[in-house]
Amino acid sequence: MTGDVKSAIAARAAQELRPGEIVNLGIGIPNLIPGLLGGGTDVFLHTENGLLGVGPRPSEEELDPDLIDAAKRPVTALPGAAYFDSAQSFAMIRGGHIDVAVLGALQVSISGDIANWAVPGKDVLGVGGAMDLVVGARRVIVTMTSTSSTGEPKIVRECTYPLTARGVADVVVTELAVFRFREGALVLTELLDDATVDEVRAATGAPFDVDLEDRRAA
Amino acid sequence: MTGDVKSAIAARAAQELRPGEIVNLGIGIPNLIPGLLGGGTDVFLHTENGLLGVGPRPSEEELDPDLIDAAKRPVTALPGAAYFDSAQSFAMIRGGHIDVAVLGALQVSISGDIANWAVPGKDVLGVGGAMDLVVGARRVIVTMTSTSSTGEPKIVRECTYPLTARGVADVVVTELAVFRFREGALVLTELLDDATVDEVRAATGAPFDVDLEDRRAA
Amino acid sequence: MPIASGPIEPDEAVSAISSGDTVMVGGFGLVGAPLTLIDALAESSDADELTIVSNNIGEPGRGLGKLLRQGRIKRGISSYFTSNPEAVAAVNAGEIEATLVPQGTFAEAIRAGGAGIAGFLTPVGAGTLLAEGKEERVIDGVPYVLERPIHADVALVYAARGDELGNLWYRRTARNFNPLMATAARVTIAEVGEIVPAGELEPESIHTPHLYVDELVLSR
Amino acid sequence: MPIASGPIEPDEAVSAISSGDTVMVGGFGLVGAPLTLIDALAESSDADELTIVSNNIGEPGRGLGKLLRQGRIKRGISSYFTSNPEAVAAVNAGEIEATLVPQGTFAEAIRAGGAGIAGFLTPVGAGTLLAEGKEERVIDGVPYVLERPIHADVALVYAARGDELGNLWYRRTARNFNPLMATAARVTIAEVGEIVPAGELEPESIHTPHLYVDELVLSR
Repeated sequence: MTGDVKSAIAARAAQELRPGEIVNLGIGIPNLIPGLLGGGTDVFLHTENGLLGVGPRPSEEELDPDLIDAAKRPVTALPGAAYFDSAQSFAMIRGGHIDVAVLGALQVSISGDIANWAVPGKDVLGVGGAMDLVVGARRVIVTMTSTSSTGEPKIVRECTYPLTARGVADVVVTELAVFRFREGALVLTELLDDATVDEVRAATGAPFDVDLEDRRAA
Repeated sequence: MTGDVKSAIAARAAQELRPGEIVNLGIGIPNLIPGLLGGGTDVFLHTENGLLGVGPRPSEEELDPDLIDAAKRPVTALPGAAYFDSAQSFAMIRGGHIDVAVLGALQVSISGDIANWAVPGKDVLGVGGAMDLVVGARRVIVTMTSTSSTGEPKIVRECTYPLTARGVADVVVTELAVFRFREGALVLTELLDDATVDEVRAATGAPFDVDLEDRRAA
Repeated sequence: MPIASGPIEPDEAVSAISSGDTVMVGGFGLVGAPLTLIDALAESSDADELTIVSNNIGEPGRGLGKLLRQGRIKRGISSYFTSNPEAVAAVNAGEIEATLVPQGTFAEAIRAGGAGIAGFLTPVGAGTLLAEGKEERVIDGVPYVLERPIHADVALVYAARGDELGNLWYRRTARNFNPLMATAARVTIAEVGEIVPAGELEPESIHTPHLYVDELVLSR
Repeated sequence: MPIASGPIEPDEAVSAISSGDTVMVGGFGLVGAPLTLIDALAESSDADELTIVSNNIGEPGRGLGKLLRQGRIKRGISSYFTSNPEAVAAVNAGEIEATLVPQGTFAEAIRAGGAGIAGFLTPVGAGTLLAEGKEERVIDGVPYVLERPIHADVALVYAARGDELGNLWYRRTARNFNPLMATAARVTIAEVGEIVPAGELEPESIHTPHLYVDELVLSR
């Protein structure tokens, strides 16, 4: 996956965010979004290690060892930012106070199940806040390439990887398409980068409805 | 009950407190204790509406409408005091972080059950923090007259008033005596104000052991 | 969501409250109570059949005591009705329903409501009148009561200071239930003593981050 | 209890930890971790068979990673072992037991431990590997997991500032799990960047009131 593909997915996902929303960004593609938001003042970024109001990356002079995001990268804090402890931070998440979580996934099922923390047969030793975020956030936007590095479709009938949570995905953005979950059904709503419906079908491991009229956020 | 009797009970209860302890004082007799502690810097007073480090009553100039105790009386805060919300305040109580609660009671049973919030047949519409305090505090000291205004003993075999909690009392101080609960048994450990054991028996509605050798806190 | 645009008028703010709503109201007695908002609710709203979640039901004719006199409270959830004798009388006359909750359980249940916790086990109240009808379970010989969260349609809270975004800072013992209630309602309206620019409150000392606050109203 | 007399030496502080103890250690990665106390534990204590409750098990050779290399950790309770590949290797080699907990549940369970809550119902983890062996119940169609509190013998926390009594103030994102852990152990030892006179921290901004803190140690 080239940086261009990642950036394109991040850019399309960024269009799903509405001004003033409280947004939590996962590691990987979602973390490219702040660079695309033009200062990040449009939405308010929450990071689960205890900060609402994440600002841009620090300059050399701004670097502060006490100021990181959940990916453990140095960040800054915008005026009006607030710090809080981890119980409060996850109370925000679990309690439905985060408008949007944008995160990567290994698999998404046609029921909206997400698997994004563990690979069978490998270590299942790091979950972090993944489960809390997909269960708690009001909207869950998954950003991922349509297929794995070995060419397997990531949208599947049933997740075969360990589940993060059931029925929680609202939107999936890949390099080819935007999918939405509507009344429990997976719907292709937008083709990206000149992709065709057939190309999307080839890269998708499950049936889906097509309703390209929905370009709400385009 | 005269003010002298109340003060005598409060003074004896105050001797149970050890320097540095975190103490919550109920309404009534317990609230006379700060005046007897000489500035109150010996122990740290917690009030469940959200303050650790309650100081003496305010002067006219110190009066602050935002600074009250759980009895809704104006107070001051000592240097090093901290304010917190009610969930945190009761987390301190329930979690066992308050060393001592001193409170009044309507009845105490020989099993250490306390009834101190409601009278049968009357309104049971105010419980406040009573149940939390007797369950959570590490030591519970009950201060009360030995008999009610109608002459009924307040130490009883079984509480007939609505219970606050079971088996929680550690010490009972009346105008006549100090009782302690030891391995589930009620023990008279000290006679006050020249009272005799027979006088205490007459004012007590249940059997008790006598072990006057224990004058630990005298 | 943070505040979209400056403070609104108290009358407009309380128009978010409809008949039949559950309304949380901060304060320990009248300390830390959002009196401007309560007055607006009493004077310029006709929402009735309200369920009030508040530690007390005001005092006679003051704070929530005004709403009580207007007969607009259907039910109270509280730890201490007794501080308003008129509330006690109204309960005894069958005019309002009363749900009495130990104060720590009351606070914890509101926190749970805001934190997505569907229930918690507390030793407080076990074996008493206040646990009647509630599930109890014994763990390691200690009885616990399963308590459920408390949610509301609207929360009315008071803070000494707010900033433009809706971050709140509470003064002294006026904090009490306010930060908890701010998290547990569909709509949270904060009455503030003053509004300062974003960035003026120390970020480590913000008690209620702005994501919990929907509207700001200035105290009168 | 507040602090009886000034700060003590790190070596003396960690002598409170015995073999077989459960020890909570604050920090998100190394940010907000009590590194002076961890170093003292690694260098001047021989307590082993420890159960460590910490969001991560340090980094290779740093923070808790030192104790790991010394083979003194029996079990880790954590949300993210993966940040230290040596911890992952130790788990896979059967050298330490790993209990993986979703991060919000981890935080909430520690808070519950300090708050006298014997269990709580969370929707997080329901139906996943991490709920295996745990009681689940469905309320209004939503599955919840009953999670139990986490307690410790000793908590090691870090705060930028403490006062003479033991009140603590945390700076920026170095707060994380520290204030929770300070409440949930039999003995809480706070490493602080500086100690100020009682009364110097703003009373509304104290994050950990002194009743939770047993000893203070200055950072080196």
